[in-house]
Amino acid sequence: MTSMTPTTSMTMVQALNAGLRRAMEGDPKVLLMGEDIGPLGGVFRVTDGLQKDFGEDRVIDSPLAESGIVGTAVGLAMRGYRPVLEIQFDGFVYPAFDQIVTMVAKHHYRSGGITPMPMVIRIPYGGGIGAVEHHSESPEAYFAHTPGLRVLTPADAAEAYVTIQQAIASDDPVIYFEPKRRYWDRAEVDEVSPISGNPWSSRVLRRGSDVTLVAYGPMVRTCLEAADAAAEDGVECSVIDLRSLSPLDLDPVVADVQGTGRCIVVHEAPVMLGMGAEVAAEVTRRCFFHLEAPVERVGGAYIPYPPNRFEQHYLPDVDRVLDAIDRVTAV
Amino acid sequence: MTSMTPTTSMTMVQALNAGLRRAMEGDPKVLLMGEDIGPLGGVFRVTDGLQKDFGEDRVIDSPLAESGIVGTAVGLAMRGYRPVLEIQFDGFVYPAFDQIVTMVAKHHYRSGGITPMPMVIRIPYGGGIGAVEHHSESPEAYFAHTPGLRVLTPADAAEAYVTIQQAIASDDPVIYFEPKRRYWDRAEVDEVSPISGNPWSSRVLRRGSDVTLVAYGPMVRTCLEAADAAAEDGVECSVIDLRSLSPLDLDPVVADVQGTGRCIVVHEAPVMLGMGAEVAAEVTRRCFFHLEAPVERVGGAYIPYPPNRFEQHYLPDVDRVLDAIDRVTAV
Amino acid sequence: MTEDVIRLLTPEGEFRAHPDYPIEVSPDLLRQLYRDIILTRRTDIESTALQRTGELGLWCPVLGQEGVQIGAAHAMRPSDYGFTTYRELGIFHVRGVDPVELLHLYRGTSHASWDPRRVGLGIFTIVIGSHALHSVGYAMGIQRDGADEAVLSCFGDGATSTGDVHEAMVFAAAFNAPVVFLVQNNQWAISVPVTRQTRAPLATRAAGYGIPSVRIDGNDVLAALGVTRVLLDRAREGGGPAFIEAVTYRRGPHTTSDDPTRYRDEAELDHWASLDPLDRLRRHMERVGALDPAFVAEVDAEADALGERLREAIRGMADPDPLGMFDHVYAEPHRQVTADRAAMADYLATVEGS
Amino acid sequence: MTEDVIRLLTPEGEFRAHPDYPIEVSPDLLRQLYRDIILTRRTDIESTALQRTGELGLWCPVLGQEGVQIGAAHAMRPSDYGFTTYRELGIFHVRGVDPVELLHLYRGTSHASWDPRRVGLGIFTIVIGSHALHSVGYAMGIQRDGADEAVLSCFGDGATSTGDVHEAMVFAAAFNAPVVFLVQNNQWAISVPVTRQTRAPLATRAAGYGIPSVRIDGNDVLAALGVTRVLLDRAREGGGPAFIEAVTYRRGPHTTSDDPTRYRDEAELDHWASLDPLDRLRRHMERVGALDPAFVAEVDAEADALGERLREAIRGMADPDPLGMFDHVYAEPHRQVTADRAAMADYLATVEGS
Ligand SMILES: Cc1ncc(C[n+]2csc(CCOP(=O)(O)OP(=O)(O)O)c2C)c(N)n1
Ligand SMILES: Cc1ncc(C[n+]2csc(CCOP(=O)(O)OP(=O)(O)O)c2C)c(N)n1
Ligand SMILES: [Mg+2]
Ligand SMILES: [Mg+2]
Repeated sequence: MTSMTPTTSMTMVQALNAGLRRAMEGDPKVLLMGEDIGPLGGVFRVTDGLQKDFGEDRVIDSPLAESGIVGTAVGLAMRGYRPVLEIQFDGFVYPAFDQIVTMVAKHHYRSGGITPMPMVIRIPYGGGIGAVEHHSESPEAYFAHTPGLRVLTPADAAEAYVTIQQAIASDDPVIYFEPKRRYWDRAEVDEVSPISGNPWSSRVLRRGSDVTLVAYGPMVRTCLEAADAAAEDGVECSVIDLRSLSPLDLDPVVADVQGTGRCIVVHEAPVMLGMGAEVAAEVTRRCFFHLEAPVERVGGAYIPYPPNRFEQHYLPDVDRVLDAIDRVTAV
Repeated sequence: MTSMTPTTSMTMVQALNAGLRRAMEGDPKVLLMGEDIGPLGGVFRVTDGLQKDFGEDRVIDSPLAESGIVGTAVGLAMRGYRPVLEIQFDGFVYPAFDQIVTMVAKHHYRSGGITPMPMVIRIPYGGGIGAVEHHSESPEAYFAHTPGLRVLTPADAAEAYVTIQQAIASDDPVIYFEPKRRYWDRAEVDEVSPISGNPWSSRVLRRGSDVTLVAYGPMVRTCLEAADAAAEDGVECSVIDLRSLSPLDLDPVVADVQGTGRCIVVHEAPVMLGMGAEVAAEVTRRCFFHLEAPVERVGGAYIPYPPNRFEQHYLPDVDRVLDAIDRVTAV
Repeated sequence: MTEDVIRLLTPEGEFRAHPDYPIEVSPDLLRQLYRDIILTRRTDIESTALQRTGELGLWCPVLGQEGVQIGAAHAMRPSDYGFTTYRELGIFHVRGVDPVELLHLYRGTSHASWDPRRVGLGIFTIVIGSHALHSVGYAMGIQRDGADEAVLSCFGDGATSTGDVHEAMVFAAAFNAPVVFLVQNNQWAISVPVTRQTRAPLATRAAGYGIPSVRIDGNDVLAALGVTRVLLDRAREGGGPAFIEAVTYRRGPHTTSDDPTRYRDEAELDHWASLDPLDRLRRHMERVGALDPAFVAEVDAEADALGERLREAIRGMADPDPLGMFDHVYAEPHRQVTADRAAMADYLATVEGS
Repeated sequence: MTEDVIRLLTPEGEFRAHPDYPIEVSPDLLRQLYRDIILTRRTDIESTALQRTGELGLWCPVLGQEGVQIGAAHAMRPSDYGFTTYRELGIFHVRGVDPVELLHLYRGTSHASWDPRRVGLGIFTIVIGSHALHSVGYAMGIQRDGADEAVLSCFGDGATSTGDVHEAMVFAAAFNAPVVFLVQNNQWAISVPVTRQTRAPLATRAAGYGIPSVRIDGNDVLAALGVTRVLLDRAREGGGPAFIEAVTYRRGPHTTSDDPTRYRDEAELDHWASLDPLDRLRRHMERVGALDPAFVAEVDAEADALGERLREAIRGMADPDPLGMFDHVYAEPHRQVTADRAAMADYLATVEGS
């Protein structure tokens, strides 16, 4: 970031759009399919202008049927295409769950390695935008619990630009969760340098000696803000963005917790069997003699996503994270 | 068990059949629906003879469509019925996932408490019977991660007889996982006493001072056998059957681990984000200063259920549990 | 596109009886329908305005589809039951849903739009197509109860592509369930034209299941009433399921978040505006002298009062108690919910205390 | 039930040309079809026997359905692609799947039944209906490649109830994909009769999507060949999707685990045995003098050799290396799989060491 490479300020929506465009330019086998992704450009405009430039054969407005979208994409992938699908909202991925779990996830395995299943399923996810029911869910644990899938989620626009291209380049199927409440956040995006780096790893965004904050997607910014606030109170936090939920790279977390002795995992999804459970179980196993306090989990209650006038209370925010920091440092 | 109540030796299949029969006799609103549950009596014969005795209106052979089975059951429940559904095998529940997650789980909540959703979805699950693909899966974590559902799994025939009736009597939807490899195991079933006890709690089956073994469904017997074997080596294990995965009652586990200081969770599903993750995270939080070793998880690898000639290696068995006991007692 | 349809009222407002769909068109009925359209349209307009001023998070305009909705809803008996989508204000209105109750949902204070027991209408789901199955299950319950009732199951053209709508037709046929499916083919599923969902008229789908179907002019409130009533009667009498395709048009945006200029022509809009269901009814009432100025004024006043009541009820409506979000997750106590609620209560107490 | 169908060969073995489905019936073709049926039937019988002796975990008998399968498979060009269910041994055979390869799956050593690149046939899935969508997607790929190919997509009567088969028809129609759907209506989905899936003939489903359909006698190998060929040609030439319902019967149990006496009558079986596709072909060949004893003996010998090869290959086949189960979960390295594999290797080493 201190180099001379020119960068552009972009929202995450623009970064995804640019990343998709570049992937389509680079490989004629890449094609997009989903509801309303053509002339409308998707309800969030992530695919804005792409049908105009790449044609209806490569940017396909589908009938209204999620299983159909994913199932036909399986056939396209068998034929050598690299479909990139849009599920309009998190709450509408379930009609496609069978195709994802029984076909997309397993096909390379069940074919004995003969038929790869390069496919990206983009899902805007999470709450915080005052939406109606089924438009604010965080179903990532279902997918990360499913062997055969990769699960990726960018925390900011720069990440989104790079990792959407890496997801498309992968020969494995990737569930790509886009934190919709961060869609309009800006970052400096480097469109010039070749895409590099390993997306299947965690990123240390900040180092602090007292507490390790672990998050992904929408909660990364929340944790960074909480770390700023904590620092004012003299508590220094590390912030680690998991980025990839499958594979799950806990090495940087373990290394950090061996220093801090305290760890907090933050996500929007229900705590019960959420990503935090896995992080807590595994970090505890690997840092058992370093932990000063049990790994703390901050996340959604065990209730369906509530009507949006409740969401400010339902969603973890800076105060909830600070509260957890108080708890772990009090032990 | 020392009382004078007469009992009958039954397989789990017979116990479930008897339990269903009794529930149907007791409440005319209870009806069964599923594929091949009529004249065939289900592929495992759990519903054997029920259509003959209760008629085609109460034991309904459905078209081949799992979303249809669950979706129409939602309507039946809205009308005041108590549908008990059979999903033929674990791997075929996914076409119904949308109805289960977006409708069954949420409807009481979204109706503001006006419309209960009493429904039982029976799913034979797990491996160990040498079956073909999609017939040996353990998808319980998907459902336990979903607020609004209850998840129950019996470990033996006596439990099955009682808890299937309790599940049917519940005004909440229950995903009822039947450990198919234990279908033909026998137990003494008490068909006379009134049904009692709280199914939404864990059961302590054995007490030992050294290690706490936690399991549910098919792995309970495995853990009991492992505890026997360990005892021969002088290691005394508690064995706790979780029974209900949602709600999850860890009180007896926590109480026991505060004594043993060592805990192992065993299940067939992949370890990553499986029930063991939640148990480990929460037991560690509540027993942090009592644990002598990190909570150990024994379960499936992060791979799809393999072809059945691999399953003896894929599935946790007594030796794998003993190996884990060695590990935790070595710390 | 609207030529091969059943129509009782021509665009010019002329009534043409149809032998299969007899209907007695009294002045009272006409006035009732007129009033329903006016009030529905007023709620629609007010709700859009409330969304624009930030009082509601979202609104789904119904403009153009009131004819089929109000006609079909009047075909139902009070004891019948309905399942709808979000865009069925005309049906909500006729069944007696208070729009304030409904707007709670768009305000974000509640997922539940009304008490289904009172209005005989399941609360709707936004998950497209999924309630078609609930309709069939409910109808199977009616059958088992031996009740003299039927179900009206409404969905859009987009929904017809979903697996659930198909499975609903399969089950309805298999069990001869007393359900009438009503597709409002409003030409669009957000930005996707109906030609992407099907290349045959949607009404032709039904025959493949052995279900009879009728294609009607969806901007003709009398056709909707007449045809739906005959088919609901048939279902109640054990005749089994039926299917109606109502050819109509969504003249507003998909929702207040939508920008239809990105995907459709103004000309199309003009064409359909000329087929407006209210204008058509009005023309007919004028022809038969059922539209006296006093009545018109009375309905307008009622609409004004409704608008004012809505604005007053919604504007500045208080947010709910945070702990309310833990209510009704389960019908019976659940350990995790109880614990999470207690933790939230403690946390809120700390925050307030600090 | 079989009266309104396209039939080129009467049960008595008489050939009746059909103007829409021209076919040149040479003695060579007849002998090819005969041989294919005999060999398919032999593999079917041997596999059932291997299951009975515990060498296989399961087998899905095909008896009775060989006619439609072998006819349809011969209608495909080598460059075409097929998707099938588990019960399509006739198609596997014609496409060149080695039955030993196939039996790996029923032996439990592999999920993959064959190399799809070699035989132009996707490996099948047991999840009913789901591959209908893969067929359409594959066909959309053909379209985008501008290739002169088409897809044959086979499923059962039970599958037609699934949402996925419906969505497959919707997508196929929307994109005019070069795919021919072939339903083998064998009257049963395990214990559930086809009347529970539909009350109209399945072939009538297609019209509702704007897809042409044909109902054929599924025990007539020539009808299957002639009709499928015409429709695949049409698809290849840009004519779009088509739909075939082949009326046939599963004479064996659903699988070797099934007990059909619980749900069906012997009389039904006798009726369908009298319509056996092999007998019919044999009668025709006898009529036209294409079935000389030397040829019959040669095919029988070939079948015997096949049976012996199968038994030898399967009996006592070694179990795979346990660590093999970690292969191919992903195409690229994955941390969790690598770690789990290493842990298992360590564990196995300990166990062996102890
Ligand atoms: C399963 C599902 N997928 C996607 C969506 C997003 N979505 C909301 S409305 C809509 C279009 C619905 O079209 P149609 O059924 O014709 O009803 P209309 O809005 O025209 O009344 C879509 C795609 C959804 N709500 N549910
Ligand atoms: C989604 C799904 N549900 C249930 C099953 C269990 N099952 C296996 S075969 C079968 C019947 C299939 O009938 P049909 O489609 O007619 O094919 P056939 O077996 O007659 O060839 C069923 C219900 C399954 N494999 N997949
Ligand atoms: Mg529409
Ligand atoms: Mg069949």
